[in-house]
Amino acid sequence: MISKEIMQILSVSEIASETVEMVLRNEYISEQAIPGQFLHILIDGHTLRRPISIADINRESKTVTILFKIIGDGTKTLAGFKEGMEIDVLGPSGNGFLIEEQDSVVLLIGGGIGVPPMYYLARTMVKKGKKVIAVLGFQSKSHVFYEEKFKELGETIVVTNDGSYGERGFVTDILGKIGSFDTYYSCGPVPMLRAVTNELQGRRGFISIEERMGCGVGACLACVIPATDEKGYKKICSDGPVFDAREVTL
Amino acid sequence: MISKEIMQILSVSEIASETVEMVLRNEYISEQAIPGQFLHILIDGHTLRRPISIADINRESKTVTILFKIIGDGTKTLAGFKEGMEIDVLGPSGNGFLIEEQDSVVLLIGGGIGVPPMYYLARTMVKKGKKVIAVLGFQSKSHVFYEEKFKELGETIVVTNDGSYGERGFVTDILGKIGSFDTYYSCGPVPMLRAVTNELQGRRGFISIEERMGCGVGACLACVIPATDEKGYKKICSDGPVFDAREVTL
Amino acid sequence: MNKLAVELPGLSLKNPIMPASGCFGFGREYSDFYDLSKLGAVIMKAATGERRLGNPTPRVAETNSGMLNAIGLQNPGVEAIIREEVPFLAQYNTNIIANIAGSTIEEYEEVALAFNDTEDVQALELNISCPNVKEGGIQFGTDPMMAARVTEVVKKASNLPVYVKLSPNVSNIVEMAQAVEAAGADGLSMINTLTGMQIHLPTRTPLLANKTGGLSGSAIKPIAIRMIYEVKQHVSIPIIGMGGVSTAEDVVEFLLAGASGVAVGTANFTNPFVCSDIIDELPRTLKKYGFDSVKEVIGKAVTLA
Amino acid sequence: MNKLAVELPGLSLKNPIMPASGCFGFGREYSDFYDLSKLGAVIMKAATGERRLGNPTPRVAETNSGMLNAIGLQNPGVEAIIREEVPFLAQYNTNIIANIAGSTIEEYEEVALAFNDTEDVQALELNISCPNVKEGGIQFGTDPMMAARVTEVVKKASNLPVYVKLSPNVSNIVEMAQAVEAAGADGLSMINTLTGMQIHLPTRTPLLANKTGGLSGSAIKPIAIRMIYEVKQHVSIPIIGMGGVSTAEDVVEFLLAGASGVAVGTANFTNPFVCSDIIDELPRTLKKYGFDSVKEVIGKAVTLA
Ligand SMILES: Cc1cc2nc3c(=O)[nH]c(=O)nc-3n(C[C@H](O)[C@H](O)[C@H](O)COP(=O)(O)OP(=O)(O)OC[C@H]3O[C@@H](n4cnc5c(N)ncnc54)[C@H](O)[C@@H]3O)c2cc1C
Ligand SMILES: Cc1cc2nc3c(=O)[nH]c(=O)nc-3n(C[C@H](O)[C@H](O)[C@H](O)COP(=O)(O)OP(=O)(O)OC[C@H]3O[C@@H](n4cnc5c(N)ncnc54)[C@H](O)[C@@H]3O)c2cc1C
Ligand SMILES: Cc1cc2nc3c(=O)[nH]c(=O)nc-3n(C[C@H](O)[C@H](O)[C@H](O)COP(=O)(O)O)c2cc1C
Ligand SMILES: Cc1cc2nc3c(=O)[nH]c(=O)nc-3n(C[C@H](O)[C@H](O)[C@H](O)COP(=O)(O)O)c2cc1C
Ligand code: FES
Ligand code: FES
Repeated sequence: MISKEIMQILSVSEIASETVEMVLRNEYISEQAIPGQFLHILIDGHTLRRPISIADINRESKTVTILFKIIGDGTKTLAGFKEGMEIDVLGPSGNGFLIEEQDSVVLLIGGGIGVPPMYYLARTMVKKGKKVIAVLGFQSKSHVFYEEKFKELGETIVVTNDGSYGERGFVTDILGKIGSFDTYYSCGPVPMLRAVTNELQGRRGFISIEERMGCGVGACLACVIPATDEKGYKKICSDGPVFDAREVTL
Repeated sequence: MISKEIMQILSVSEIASETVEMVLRNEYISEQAIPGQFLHILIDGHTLRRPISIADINRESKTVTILFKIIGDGTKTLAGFKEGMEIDVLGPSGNGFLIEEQDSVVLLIGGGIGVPPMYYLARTMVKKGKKVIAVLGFQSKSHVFYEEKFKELGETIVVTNDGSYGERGFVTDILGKIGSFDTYYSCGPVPMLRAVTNELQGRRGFISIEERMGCGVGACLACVIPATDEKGYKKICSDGPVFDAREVTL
Repeated sequence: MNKLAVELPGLSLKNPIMPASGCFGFGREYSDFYDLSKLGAVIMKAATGERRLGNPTPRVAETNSGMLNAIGLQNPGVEAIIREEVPFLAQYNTNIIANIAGSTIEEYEEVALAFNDTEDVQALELNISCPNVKEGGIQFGTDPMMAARVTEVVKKASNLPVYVKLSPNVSNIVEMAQAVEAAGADGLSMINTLTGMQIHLPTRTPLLANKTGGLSGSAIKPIAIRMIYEVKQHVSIPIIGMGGVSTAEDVVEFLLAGASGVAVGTANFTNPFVCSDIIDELPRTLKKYGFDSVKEVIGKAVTLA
Repeated sequence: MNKLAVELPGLSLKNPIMPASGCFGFGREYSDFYDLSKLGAVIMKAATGERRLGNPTPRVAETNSGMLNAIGLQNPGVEAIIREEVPFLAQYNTNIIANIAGSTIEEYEEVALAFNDTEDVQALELNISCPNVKEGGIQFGTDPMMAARVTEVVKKASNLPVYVKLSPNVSNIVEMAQAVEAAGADGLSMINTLTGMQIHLPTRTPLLANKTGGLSGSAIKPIAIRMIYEVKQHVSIPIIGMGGVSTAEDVVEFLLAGASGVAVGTANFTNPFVCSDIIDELPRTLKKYGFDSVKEVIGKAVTLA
């Protein structure tokens, strides 16, 4: 269940161009969170909280890792926070990825700042004995992060839009070259998700979607997405952010 | 001339109930400021700057001391600032006290948070060889500050409204008992200044007045006070905050 | 004696605090954070005749000390609300206020009638001011004749007290208030959001899909206070005040300006416990400013015009 | 070619940035901070027929992301301004816009006429919207007929282009804009402040001596952007935009919404260098969002209604 928690900042480091890794300590979140869930972070002076995915969890050290890109005022302020400071979060929020017990190979496709939730998912998959293939897309070489960490977990293909590192192009350009897999999981900007779900139409897949949020808990209806069910919509913050690729309309 | 300066915070300490002493370092301000002038301090997240009097200057160490009471959000935030941080100020602002070269005894009357500018004035007077008599009014014992420092400079009488320390009552209650003096100087809340100027009517005196400010530089006309001259008003931020007790109408 | 209690038409409030319409859904989500029985009342998300899916996204944008929203009255329709949401809220020991909206006077009437059959709703908040509905909402809210007309119809249809929720996007708020008072309103609710816009620089277009949205949050508090103060001088029906409330001090400010109840909207997003925190803090804050009870604060700052 | 240049009726602006009326006095104080020749123009504090001493203090209050002011049009009177202030500003290589106000149409006319005799003023900004003058200002600003009438009179009296400064405290800003356009306005200036109030809890009364004041600062930016965007769709005269501008990005947002010039008010109090800083920053900001010049940004976000 979502709780309002105070998290201690253990470290803040810029691990790629405008991309910050922050390690936070909090017992409740570290015990509860599953891959695909996010934290809804209060940043002083801002009316709305910022949703940031959980990129990793360590239950022993009770730590939670987040990775975020500096986009606007909120993430800029957050990036300036120092070790020892505390942040107020709601979490763990959202539903998280469904892991199909019978799967043996999974394909993870992350784009830019959609890569972080894929890491915790990859670690969890490997722990469950599944083979992971990761396709990670970035703008350019300076934006690449976590490549080594993914490589430790399985086959990892890095794609950059400008070809400055790894393969050139979009993640979808190389999906054809991927071997067989049971289920795919994807997180990234909506145009990428649209391309991915198109490319992999008919395959079982789960996608994590971003939208601007108000409450982050399912009360305000800011973050809806059209759905194919009777209600006609889903709330990204509480029904998602992860959806079966077939149940929502991008 | 007023300049926009960055000042380093050297120390922050609570020296009396809700009263904070802050020592700041800045060469320009420490060289330029005279008693009675103030700093117009920017506090992040606030549209309007906060005017705070200069309580002391040390030209050798290039430091400026301010003393302020925690009143609302702005002063509360300022009180939370730590050694090593920097603040953006406009200063030195305002006109400062006129010191009459021929005077030999001056009476300084400070009330509450009107005490700070009296200290730098007292130090300057003593340096110029004048005798200083200080009457300092506070709400109660826990609010008293700088008594010892004033005592080092001259006769000092502390008055508390509730009689919990020193004399009981208002500063005006004991003005009758003061020996002869040439000029008086006063700073404090408007009702106190009104009482003081009434009590000392006809005497040469200078008073420092508070008003809510917009620009702090004389441009917006937020801080006017009716005056007896042809223009009909004075701007506290730039014509003041110090006025000849006879030229303004309280 | 409960020092926080207030009596309003149809509402015996244990305290003046209630979440504002649209900022608390139907309470379910916030019931995970604290016991809703603590609240003076809950104002539900707007109900319309039929289900509405609202506007395309993005529907919210952040602004300095506030936010814009263009949800577009998304709701499951009045029947579903009465069937599925009211019973949930009725479990709690609080008052339920139904916010009703429509595109036509007939729709308002239909929604008002539907609430007559439920025993668990204590009052209606008549939303004539939602800026995000194109078909009619905005005209009702800025034209005193139209506002009076819809108030009359709803009053006639309903067996519940009706609080008319005023739009701040008007030249003369007193005229609007007087028009709906004359038309039979039992109370006023003010203010709704101010129409605003944010332009997204990278795409060079309005950020919200709906282009404009309603500005809420502490940015608008001075406007809310001014309007309540002005209206309080000219009407005798009670006012539920709102617009940027996030602390117990804000609540005292609204009460002083003339509000008898205080709704909290946007601040729930910043802090889901805000209503609960304010209720805990209010007795101390009243005392700090020399008051013994909420009742004695109401309208204290207002001098008759 | 100067990429920041804009041409407006009567004004050849080297850049679109100008301090807003009332927030920069007559420039003297800020000339200590930087060279005023850097500015596109300076809009002077309001001029009235006779000297005015304005409202009692306190005249300002801080609000979240903004402030309230009730200066009350204090100024030395139009003759003294022409004699003592205009010559000072005329030393600088910038444009001078005179903001004119009055309690009666005759006073507006008198002030407008007085500026005909000075060569150093390039345009008038007709302030029909100051919420702090009881005698008439507010009615002029919220009634399209009155606004048109005063615009006509001033246009007839003056040999200068007239920019009518609109009040945001209206139900229908487009109607106001169209009324003054039809009456001959050469341009619009928008927005003035929104009427607000703050109550001082310890004294239980409105903090400002005048009770209400005008809300300015970044809190109102979304309202300004919305109004400019709406008006731009319906008028063909240029707009000088203002309301909460404090960064070069804000300037681009106002230009996209349809402003051709941008005034900066309250932000001068926070940072006396703000206009100068924005002018330095603007070329980089234009480039960041893919623009080559100010001119091409104007109205880019606006789709015709
Ligand atoms: C479920 C979810 C998980 C996310 N996980 C991550 C992550 O792990 N790492 C990461 O870098 N980013 C993540 N994002 C995006 C992140 O929330 C935005 O980049 C961030 O809110 C931008 O805030 P800002 O103040 O810097 O930007 P501004 O543009 O100044 O923000 C203004 C407003 O827009 C919202 N906003 C802006 N961009 C986005 C966006 N892409 N999605 C949602 N809201 C947005 C902000 O929250 C804020 O309310 C996630 C978004 C969602 C919805
Ligand atoms: C020339 C001058 C010198 C001053 N010197 C000192 C000093 O040395 N030490 C000290 O403690 N205080 C001093 N003050 C008062 C000090 O400026 C206020 O206490 C302070 O601004 C309160 O800010 P706040 O955010 O805590 O209070 P809030 O009440 O939250 O402030 C809200 C707004 O009101 C203004 N305001 C509130 N009280 C005052 C006041 N008494 N005078 C002017 N503006 C006010 C604030 O500046 C701000 O704009 C001085 C005031 C003036 C005019
Ligand atoms: C996301 C959101 C949705 C809203 N939905 C409604 C609504 O359905 N009906 C209504 O009358 N007001 C609605 N409002 C307006 C609020 O009830 C309230 O009047 C306004 O937000 C001002 O209060 P605040 O500043 O505390 O948010 C909504 C506001 C927000 C922010
Ligand atoms: C202290 C102050 C004084 C003002 N005086 C005037 C004035 O004399 N004439 C006028 O047309 N507008 C006046 N205004 C309004 C501003 O010119 C501007 O329209 C408004 O403040 C919005 O811009 P901002 O948010 O950048 O301040 C004044 C505003 C402030 C804050
Ligand atoms: S953000 Fe409020 S419902 Fe999702
Ligand atoms: S504060 Fe602006 S003139 Fe004094």
